[in-house]
Amino acid sequence: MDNSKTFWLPEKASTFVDTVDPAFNLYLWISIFFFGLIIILITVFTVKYLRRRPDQLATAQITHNLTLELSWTIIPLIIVMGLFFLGMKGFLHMRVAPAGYMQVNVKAQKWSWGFEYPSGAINDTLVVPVNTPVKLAMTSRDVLHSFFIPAFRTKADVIPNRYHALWFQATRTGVFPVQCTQYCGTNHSYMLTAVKVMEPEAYEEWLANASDPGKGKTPAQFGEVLYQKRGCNACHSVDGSKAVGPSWKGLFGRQENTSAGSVMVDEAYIRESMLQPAAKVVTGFQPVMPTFQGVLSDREVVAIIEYIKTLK
Amino acid sequence: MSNHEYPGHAIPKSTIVGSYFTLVFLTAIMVGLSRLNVERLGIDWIDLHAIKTCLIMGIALVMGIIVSMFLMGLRYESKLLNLTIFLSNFVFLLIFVLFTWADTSFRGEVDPSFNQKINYTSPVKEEAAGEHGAASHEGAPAQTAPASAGPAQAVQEAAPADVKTVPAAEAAAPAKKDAAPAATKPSAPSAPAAAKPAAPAAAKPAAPAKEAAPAH
Amino acid sequence: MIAHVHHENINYLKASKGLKNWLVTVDHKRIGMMYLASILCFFIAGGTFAGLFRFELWSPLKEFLTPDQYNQFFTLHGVIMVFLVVVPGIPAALGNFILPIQIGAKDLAFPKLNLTSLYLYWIGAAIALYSIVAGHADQGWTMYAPYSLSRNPAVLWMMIAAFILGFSSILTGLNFIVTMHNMRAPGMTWYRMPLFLWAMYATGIMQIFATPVLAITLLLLLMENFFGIGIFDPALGGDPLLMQHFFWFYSHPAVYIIVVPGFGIASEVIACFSKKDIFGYRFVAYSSVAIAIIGFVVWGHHMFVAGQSELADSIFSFLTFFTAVPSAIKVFNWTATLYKGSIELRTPMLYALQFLFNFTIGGLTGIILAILSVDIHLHDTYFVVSHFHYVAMGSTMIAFIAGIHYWWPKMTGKMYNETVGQIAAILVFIGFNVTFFVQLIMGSQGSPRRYYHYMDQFQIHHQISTIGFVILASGLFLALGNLIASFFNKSVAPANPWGAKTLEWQTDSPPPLYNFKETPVVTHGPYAFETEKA
Amino acid sequence: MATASTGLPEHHVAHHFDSADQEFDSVKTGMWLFLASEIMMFGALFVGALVFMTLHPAAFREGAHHLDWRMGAINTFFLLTSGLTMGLAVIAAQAGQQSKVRANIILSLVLASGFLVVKTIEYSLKIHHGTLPGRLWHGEGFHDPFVHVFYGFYFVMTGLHGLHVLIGMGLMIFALIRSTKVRFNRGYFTPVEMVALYWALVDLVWVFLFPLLYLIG
Repeated sequence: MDNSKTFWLPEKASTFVDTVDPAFNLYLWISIFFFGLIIILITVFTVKYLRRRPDQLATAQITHNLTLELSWTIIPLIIVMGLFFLGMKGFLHMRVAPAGYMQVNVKAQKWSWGFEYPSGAINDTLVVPVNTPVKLAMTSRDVLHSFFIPAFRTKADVIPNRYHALWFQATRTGVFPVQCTQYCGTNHSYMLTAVKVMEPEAYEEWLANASDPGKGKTPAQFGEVLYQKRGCNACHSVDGSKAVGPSWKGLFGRQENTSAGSVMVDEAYIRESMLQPAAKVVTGFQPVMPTFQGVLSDREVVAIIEYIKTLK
Repeated sequence: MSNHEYPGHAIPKSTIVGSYFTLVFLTAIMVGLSRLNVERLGIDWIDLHAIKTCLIMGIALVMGIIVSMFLMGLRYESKLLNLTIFLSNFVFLLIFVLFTWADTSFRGEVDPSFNQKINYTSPVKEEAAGEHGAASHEGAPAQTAPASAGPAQAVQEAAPADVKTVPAAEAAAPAKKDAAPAATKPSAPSAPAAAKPAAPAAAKPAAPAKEAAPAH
Repeated sequence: MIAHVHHENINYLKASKGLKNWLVTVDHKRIGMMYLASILCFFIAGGTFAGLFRFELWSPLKEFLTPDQYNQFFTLHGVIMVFLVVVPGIPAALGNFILPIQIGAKDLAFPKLNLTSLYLYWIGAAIALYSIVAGHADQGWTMYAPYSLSRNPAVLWMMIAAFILGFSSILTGLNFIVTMHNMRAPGMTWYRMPLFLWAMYATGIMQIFATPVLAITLLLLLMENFFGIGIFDPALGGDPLLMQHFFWFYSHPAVYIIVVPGFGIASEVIACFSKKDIFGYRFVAYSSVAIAIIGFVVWGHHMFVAGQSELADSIFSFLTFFTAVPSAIKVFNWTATLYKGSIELRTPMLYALQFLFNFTIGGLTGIILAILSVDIHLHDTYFVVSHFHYVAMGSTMIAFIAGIHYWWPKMTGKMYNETVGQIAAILVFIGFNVTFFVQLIMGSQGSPRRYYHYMDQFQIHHQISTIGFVILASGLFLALGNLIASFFNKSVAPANPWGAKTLEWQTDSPPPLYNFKETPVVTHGPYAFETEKA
Repeated sequence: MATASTGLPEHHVAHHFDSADQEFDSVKTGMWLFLASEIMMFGALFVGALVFMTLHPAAFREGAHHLDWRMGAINTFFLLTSGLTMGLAVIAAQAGQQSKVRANIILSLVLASGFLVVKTIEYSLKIHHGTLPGRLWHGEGFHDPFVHVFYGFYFVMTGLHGLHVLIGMGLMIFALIRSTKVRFNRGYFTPVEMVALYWALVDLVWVFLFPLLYLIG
């Protein structure tokens, strides 16, 4: 069946499509009918009863008609009640995950997404097998965000200090954009990622080598992978350009003046800036960096420091 | 009722003084009732504390009616307008509290892990750390910790019940899932189960499963 | 008190001269005119903020605004438009002026309280403007916790401004309800009151019972910011959803405070220009009050995806559908009023028909948002932005402009140029629909709201929308210029230029200080005051 | 009518009202609408407290346990008695006894200031114990992590109520000033009646606030 974009709705890629799209299209036709009815009536009446002579009076002072009034009270009521049950049935189906789902932890923070798999793999895009229900346990590290996949017709707010669940089942492979829809600050519109739906075998193979990202790589290469996967790229550039945070190019060994006096950038300073970012903030930057305490393992901290050293 | 050439109505002095003494008497009963230590009575087949609360609020309601009807003269109004204004207040407030309760006390019916609060800091200093489940401090979120004098006692929460750092092999096969979501639970507003005491998970001495983050 | 000699018949504009007399007046007509001038100024200010980021969105890349500036501008657009233009809008400007005349009273029940509400409005507006200077308020007009808990001074000043503007709104509602209960002309029963007054009554109910909850929400947010009391802040164990409950318990009745006065004006204008009594007077009157009551029980439909319990989602969705019925009754009754009438397409009527067109789309796009499964896809996208612009701008502001044109000769005694007015009306109609209909499509395609950088596929929609904004802005400025120009033409407008049948057209325009030479006695329905068209 | 001993001017009805009765009715309905918005404001706070009570019953109970019910009871007595004296002031105004009106209002002022004195004692005790909301908290011997939120609600609700007691006292002083400027009699006693209505609202809010915060714990 054709999964491409229609005039009103984006591409179809999940089981929710057959819940949302029929309801949307049914309502679309109801509203076209009522809108057409009213606009035709208005134009016909206006044209037919236009005042041609300045003192032309209304041809009839009909001011009420009970059957007409009751009809356009009862009929809309019945229609909307039908719409309610249609909506509620679909809604409960969209909220209750079937048994046997695969769980992924989502961490949202100001302006980047992080995905953690039970096997320990971490990634900045969501990779899922096709035709298997996936449940996301989402939490935020600072403010409200919202995880929205237009192609899957599903969305759920991500609330700090709680786990909010969202489930879906992709019906075809491909890469589908994910957007944050709850306003969360400066780069709210850049807080984008993607859902990559793969065949089950390709997924297993990806999961295997993703579970231990550092395997077979030098610490510096592992640090480079972490720069991408941990969302450091959202705020720190590696080409010297000033972003939300200072650039990492030529950072190591430089003398930086910070909120706590001037400091020589060495391993201890970088480690401290990762675990207590607000301690010594480089002047000219906002203390918005969240802590990575309890998020980065020691091996990862060392890897990132090695990677920064290589950036001359 | 009010004779028409004089505005308003003269509330008789006896009513005012009488309602005053009734109010003082009711206050005395209310305070006395609240001092009654019901645990001592040892009756456990009925929740005496809930009854005591209902009685106290009932007396408060009666006092409210006395103040509004007699002291504020709603009883003597010729037109019902002021009374309807007064009562519609409570209709809107009732709607407000009932629907907010419909949300807060029925959260997590479909997905129980939604009710677990994690990583929040509370300025209330804790003497015995152990008393509250493993309030391990090393996972304390240090993001703009409030500059409260008392050391922020971080309540490190268990990850949602169904995410345990189990060996990778088992990850796909969802072995034991105590938070197995019920089949489409009919959420028709049938009589809600006893209002689940939504005590925070902190009180539940859950076995401290590590955050799903990779091993430290 | 300066002894100014006035007897009943000097019109209110000439009753006393000088800025001081205008600033301390207790005459409802002058207060209404001052409100109208302030509201139109803020409408222009809010519109320019909208224009700035509309041009910025011409391409997904940076045109001339940084992301922070874009966030500040959409916040200011929201706050100014909601709290300073459309919520006080029709009741404060036209309601203050027309209500006492339509019920045959000399003034509102509490003239000094009316002046206090005007000053509270000005103080609140001054603080809101100060918050622009005080820093960058970028939390959106919805001020959701925990983003609004960043102790950003501009945000705190904006909360204090909204707090004060809330009281101005309460006092206006209070004044209207007391006036309508106690000061109607002898013989004017409730069903002999024009429908504009029924709309004012319904708005008054909502203003009195909903606005205090906004005051508490803002108070708790301020306490949360200053002392971190931990009610809303999730980092301290609070519940951001509780803040959304508190906020929307006010803000949904607030959107009905915005749109119900527009219904009142539409009923008046459509009935007058089709030379017919309104069809189904009682149904239209009761539906205004019904909307006011239902407006209090549906606020949860703003939080379907926010993590509300499924039971609450279902209850709110079920009750939200009931708001569709009174709106449908109104639209069908207005259409039926045109039947067998003698329709004259003057400027107010053009705006009223345009209101009918826009409100039909606004209402229909609102009902789809109540369908639970579809709302999960549509929530917080441009579809919602387009829906509430069709209702707040397309219905309320267009009805406000219709009301201004309709009562302009009565208020100022001057007549505006008819053809220029009609051209402006058509421009506004085209501009509005081009701007916002394309946003419906963009929204259902999944483009989130408040986005500075959007996906490339939506560039064409944003460009069409910006072109539409240009047409809309030009139409609005043309209409404003036309009205201001009318001050300079010499001819005095007749007492009843449109042959309208309601009471306010029986006194001469601009009306004398105490509205009528002697208090009129009402012996028949609201639309039966026969005076031949001058 | 009482003899015009006080020699004060009579009140004349405002120009836009037709009769004294219409004026009094309008002012009373206006006052009731204003009281409705006040009740909605306090009601919203009560809803917040009730929702918090159901979310964290243990914290609510622990917090309430540390409140001193004796101070609350004394405050209730103060408010009820000042409500009585305001009622007597209205009756005196209707009887045209200008001096009795002043006496009763002054008595109410004294009782109201008594309420505020007890309230400041209570607040200073809280400050001493350190049980202040949010960031200012440095209380000892508390277990529940949400007990500081209870004190957040406590301070906001009693603080707002205290502010309304102050406003009420300001209105009483306004009524005192009016009693020296215009003669009250059965035909005109509106200022005293409205101030008494406002004060009765302050009583009404305290009657619900006192058990909710102090006694249910």
